[in-house]
Amino acid sequence: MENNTKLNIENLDLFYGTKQALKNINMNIKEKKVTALIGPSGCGKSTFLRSLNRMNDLIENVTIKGKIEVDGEDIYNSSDVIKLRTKVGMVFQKPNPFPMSIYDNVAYGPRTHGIRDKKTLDKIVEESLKGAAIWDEVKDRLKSSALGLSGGQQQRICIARAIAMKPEVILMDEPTSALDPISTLKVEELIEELKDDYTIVIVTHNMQQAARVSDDTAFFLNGEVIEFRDTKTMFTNPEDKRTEDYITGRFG
Amino acid sequence: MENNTKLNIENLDLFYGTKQALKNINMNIKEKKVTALIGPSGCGKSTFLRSLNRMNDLIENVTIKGKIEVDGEDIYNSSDVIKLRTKVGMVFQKPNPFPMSIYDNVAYGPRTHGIRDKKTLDKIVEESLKGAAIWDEVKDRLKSSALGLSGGQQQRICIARAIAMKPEVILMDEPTSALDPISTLKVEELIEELKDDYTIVIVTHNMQQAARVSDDTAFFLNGEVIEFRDTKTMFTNPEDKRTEDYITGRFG
Amino acid sequence: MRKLKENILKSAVYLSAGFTVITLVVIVGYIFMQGISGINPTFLFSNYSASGDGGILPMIVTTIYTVLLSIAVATPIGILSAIYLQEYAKKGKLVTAIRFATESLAGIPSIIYGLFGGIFFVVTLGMKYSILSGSLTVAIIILPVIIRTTEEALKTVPQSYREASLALGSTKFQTLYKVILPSAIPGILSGIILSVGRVIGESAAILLTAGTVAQMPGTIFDSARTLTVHAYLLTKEKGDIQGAASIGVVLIILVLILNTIAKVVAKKLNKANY
Amino acid sequence: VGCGSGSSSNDGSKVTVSGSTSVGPAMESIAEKYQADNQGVTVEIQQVGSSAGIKNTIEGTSQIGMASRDLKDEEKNAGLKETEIALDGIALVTHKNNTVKDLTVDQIKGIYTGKITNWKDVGGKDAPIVVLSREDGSGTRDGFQEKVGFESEALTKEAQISDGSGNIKTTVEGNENAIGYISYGYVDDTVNMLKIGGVELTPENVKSNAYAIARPFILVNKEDSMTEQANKLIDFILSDEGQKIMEGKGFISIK
Amino acid sequence: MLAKSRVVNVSKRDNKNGNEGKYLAEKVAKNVFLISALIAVISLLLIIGFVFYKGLTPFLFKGYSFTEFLTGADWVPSADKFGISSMVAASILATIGALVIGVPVGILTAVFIAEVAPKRLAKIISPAVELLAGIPSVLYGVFGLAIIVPGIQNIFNLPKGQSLFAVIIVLAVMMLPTVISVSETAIRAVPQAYKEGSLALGASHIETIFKVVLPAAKSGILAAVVLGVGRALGETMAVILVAGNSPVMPSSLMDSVRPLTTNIALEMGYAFGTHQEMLFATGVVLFTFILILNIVLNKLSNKAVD
Ligand SMILES: Nc1ncnc2c1ncn2[C@@H]1O[C@H](COP(=O)(O)OP(=O)(O)OP(=O)(O)O)[C@@H](O)[C@H]1O
Ligand SMILES: Nc1ncnc2c1ncn2[C@@H]1O[C@H](COP(=O)(O)OP(=O)(O)OP(=O)(O)O)[C@@H](O)[C@H]1O
Ligand SMILES: [Mg+2]
Ligand SMILES: [Mg+2]
Ligand SMILES: O=P([O-])([O-])[O-]
Repeated sequence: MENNTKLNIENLDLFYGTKQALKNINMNIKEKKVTALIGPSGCGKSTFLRSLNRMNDLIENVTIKGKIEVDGEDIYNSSDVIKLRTKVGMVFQKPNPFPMSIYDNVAYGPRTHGIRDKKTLDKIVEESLKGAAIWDEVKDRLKSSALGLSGGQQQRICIARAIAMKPEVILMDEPTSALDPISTLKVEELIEELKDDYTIVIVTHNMQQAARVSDDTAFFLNGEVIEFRDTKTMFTNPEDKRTEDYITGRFG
Repeated sequence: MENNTKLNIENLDLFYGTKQALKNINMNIKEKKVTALIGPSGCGKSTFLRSLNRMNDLIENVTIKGKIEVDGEDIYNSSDVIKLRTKVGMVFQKPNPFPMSIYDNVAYGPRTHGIRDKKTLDKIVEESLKGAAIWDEVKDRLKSSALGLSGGQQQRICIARAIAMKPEVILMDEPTSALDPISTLKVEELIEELKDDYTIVIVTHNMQQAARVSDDTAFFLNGEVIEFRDTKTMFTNPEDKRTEDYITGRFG
Repeated sequence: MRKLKENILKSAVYLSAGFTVITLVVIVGYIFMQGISGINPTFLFSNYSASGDGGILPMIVTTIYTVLLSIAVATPIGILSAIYLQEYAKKGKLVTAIRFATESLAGIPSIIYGLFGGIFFVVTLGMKYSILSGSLTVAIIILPVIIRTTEEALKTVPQSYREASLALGSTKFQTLYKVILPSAIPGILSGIILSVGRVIGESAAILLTAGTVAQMPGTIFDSARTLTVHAYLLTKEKGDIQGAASIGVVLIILVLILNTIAKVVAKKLNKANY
Repeated sequence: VGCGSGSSSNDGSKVTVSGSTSVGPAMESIAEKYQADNQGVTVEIQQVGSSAGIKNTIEGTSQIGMASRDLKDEEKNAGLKETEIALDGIALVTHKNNTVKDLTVDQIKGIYTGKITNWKDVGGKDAPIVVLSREDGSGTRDGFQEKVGFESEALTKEAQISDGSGNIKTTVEGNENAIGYISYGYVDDTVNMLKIGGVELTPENVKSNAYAIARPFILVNKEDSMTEQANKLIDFILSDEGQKIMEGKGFISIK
Repeated sequence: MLAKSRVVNVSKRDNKNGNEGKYLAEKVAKNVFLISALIAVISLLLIIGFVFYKGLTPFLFKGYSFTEFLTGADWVPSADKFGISSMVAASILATIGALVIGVPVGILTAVFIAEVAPKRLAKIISPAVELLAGIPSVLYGVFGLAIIVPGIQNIFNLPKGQSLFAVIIVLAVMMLPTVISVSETAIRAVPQAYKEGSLALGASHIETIFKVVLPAAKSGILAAVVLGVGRALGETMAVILVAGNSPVMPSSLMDSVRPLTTNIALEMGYAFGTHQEMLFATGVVLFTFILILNIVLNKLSNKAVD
């Protein structure tokens, strides 16, 4: 199973109205690896990430060309978005727990998928919270609102909420940018653990973070992928001058 | 005039309600130098910066202890906030030009201070825009809305607006965090130039930026100043382990 | 199972929207069908006559007087109060009291305002049945509307504008009238338009304070009859549904025009901003 | 605010009248003619109901009150002068399709006190009677009850209360089972007007007392708030010309 | 206007004495704003004062019993009988009935406009709903009298159509625009992040609306309900035309009723002395209802925000 392709992106173009935000992206994202997307603000990282679970469908006037395959199946040629999003979970930049109890947040996904049995739900919630390394902090107040938690805790609740669906891929859009250093460390440790079971794609503004957690890295600039290779090579020996400039901090 | 103290902060404590956000800050900010404030999110950088021109007065339930002197005068012991803010200008993290023309934005400050003469205003506006390195880009459309400009241009308009008041100190709260790399570079170059005439205090999340533009750097952590020294020493040879960790990217 | 539930909910949404739209079409359609034939230049532009072949000009004029006067009284007070609540007041008993007062005012039925105006303005202050009494009464009715909408408009002005202005050494008041108010104008305007609609549509309160004199008013101290009161009396006394519907057509068109103006102006002002 | 008294604008050229909505329309016609004849004079007519008109006159808000009923004791004690200006027949109206065209006063009483509840009991088809009445305090209602001979308390609880002749008419027009009463001046061909004891409602029959349910219209005033024009207005109403206008509006001259 | 008094032409840096004028203007402005705000409070106090004074006179000075007034079954002013229990019941039943129909329809329509309808359609419906809000209530009454009342009479084959049911329908329709537009605003204010969070978990659009969006908007929706209740409880002119106005305790939906507001408007023109004061007393009861409602719902919506 080593190094199997989980997501395959071919010649992907994306337009907001007439404005092209992604240009001819080609990428192979490997199963059970962490792939980091880096690049300056506005270069298209989030846009690309959101294409992978068709979140861009929500935005009007988006045109997409090219192909994205998950497990070899073209996601834009299938009409079952729900199935796709069940398989490809997402954690957003800003922690966005629902305004409900912690328990209900994590149980939300399973419930919409028809799981009603209290015992089963309890088990899923507990496992997911444990998986997101937050069980100990919240196990005594599962019924209290998720909005009362700190940013880092909220973000881990969101991760728990995502893994409660047992997805195969988890997309993370700058999951630590709103967090303090300690929470950041926890989330990073968590990513380490998660990659045993999940394929992870993570957007980050933080070079060090990319270096620390990812196996592969893609550098985006102005909607294009300038360089895409294994993280170690990328950070020690980048091929493209622009990549080097960016990594060494010549840009914002 | 070399190395005169412009701002002197002694034993500054600040509380939001009962929560202490700044703990016993002591700092000497030198005239016509750039002082950078770095530190993880939530450590109190903005809070500190906003204390320097009493912007925290706008927030309810803020308690301040200790002393802040500008040119030897205790700002919290004087009732003339207007004078203070005229002397200590501010540029915010998010570019926030007023919804008016470019000209009116820059002329806003002088006008509120009673300058009505068209010629004088014209001169101030031109000088300020030149000083903010944006005159050439906007000179032909001074009457058009400032909101129609790019983020980087807007930020430079805000800088022009601040220097139109001929302040002595300019506070900048992450002035480039919303900008693309090219705009960031321009603003950084500008800071270089401005320091000939102004005392500048800048908050930044970006280590490289702090290293590039500042003379002195203060590292904040959890409301305390862990280390405060000249930038070069700080980045090459930090004294505190935590500073080192932060600078080398062990934190988010 | 999941599909079924989904479909039920979806149907409920569509049915409700359908119900609303049909209601709207039926009501407006009915009023137009009954009323459109009665509308002609004589009806719109000639003086009222007891013999029945006159027009509604005095009512149109009265309606305009009432709208202008009540707006002129309520708007400044409303806007200034909203500014106080939103920009100056710190949380405390006073603010709670003011908020509670405005919210309660908003919830009181207009018939109670009518009772109040009928004693206070008409008798106690000696203003008698007059456009003035009526206008002051409806001014109180619309006060909470204007306060609320202005507050909302002020809330939407980004805090960053305030900070930017204050950081330049401007006073709060300068900040207010140079930056905040201009940005809030579209919202404030829509509140005023909403109030105009309320004034135009009011009958109970006006009837008890402005009276029902069916003549061209000379001054605001005269009693007179607004369009809505006229429609009410036509229905009640004469059973003249068609006449009432004709006035309804006039009123609907008036409201439509006002709403459109409000939108256009708001958009224009917004354009100036962006 | 607080512009003292609105009456400051009343230099005697304005006559203020308020009260009964039954009298109102006729008074509007009178006023139109009177203003045309006397340039510069305005006659202001408020149709707010008999009681409000009387109250306004007592309080001085109006100079003249219009009433379609007799004064109550409380009101009489306030020192009001009464002037009868016309007679009005109260018409009983039913739906156009109703086959009942004639009722006796007793039958009407039976219907309004709830003893007769089906049209078949008064010669119509088998259908419930929907009784319509005016609101308590209405001059028309007072006059009707007095002539038919029952008190408000006896009015059937099932009665629908409509404020204003127009609403009664609209309701009767749309309901085959309904019966209501309105002032003669408001009757038109959208409804069917009943004979009472075989007597039709005509001005002659009212004058000759042959039609049973009629009442006077009166004006009330307080001497001290009367102006020259106000007195002249009352004189005008009582003149032949004034009475003719009243007749034109469907009321019955007292001459 | 006030700040014009500022000292002109103070150049920067050396304005040592230039700011006193500004601080003074600041103070004056603040007080002007405060006084304006107090006018709202004063109006409310005045209204309470007048209505209560008038309305409580019979009970305080004339020996009538307030309990009998509230619980009495008969309302025959000319026989000195003033009991409003049937009207209190009518007001409550009519309001509840209107809520039961108007609130769900209103909220679901708001959902349609804000979430489901294509933008173009929403752009037509939304102003149309505003128009519905702008139609004077008298016209709703006319419409009710001419269409709804005969409709009920014919459909249910009744002797007459004026009834509690007619009142409920008219009120439900009248509260729609308020409920719709306030809920719509609340729904639109729900952060996109909640929706995305739900959709990303594989929930469908409709599931997202009902499980996340509506609960998140509940404080705004509650406000819509508050305003709707206010409208239903306070509406007069439309109700008077379709209620039948018999002051009897309703025992079925098809009975004629006389809600509190109607009682006031119906007889105000004809009332005199004690009768008139009793109408004010009716106003006091109505007013108290609305104040209590306001307080309770305020508390509720504060809770919903937390
Ligand atoms: N809904 C939209 N409509 C139009 N343009 C959009 C939209 N969303 C993003 N864009 C544009 O597409 C480009 C890529 O945006 P994207 O959000 O993917 O950048 P990013 O790399 O995630 O940046 P950041 O690091 O700031 O989050 C930007 O120029 C942005 O302005
Ligand atoms: N208005 C406020 N009320 C209460 N607490 C506040 C307020 N503003 C800031 N804080 C708290 O004070 C602490 C310092 O906040 P501050 O904004 O100064 O951080 P910062 O260093 O500027 O962070 P960032 O890099 O994210 O801007 C934080 O814990 C924050 O939650
Ligand atoms: Mg992004
Ligand atoms: Mg900050
Ligand atoms: O309006 P009324 O004549 O019935 O008093």
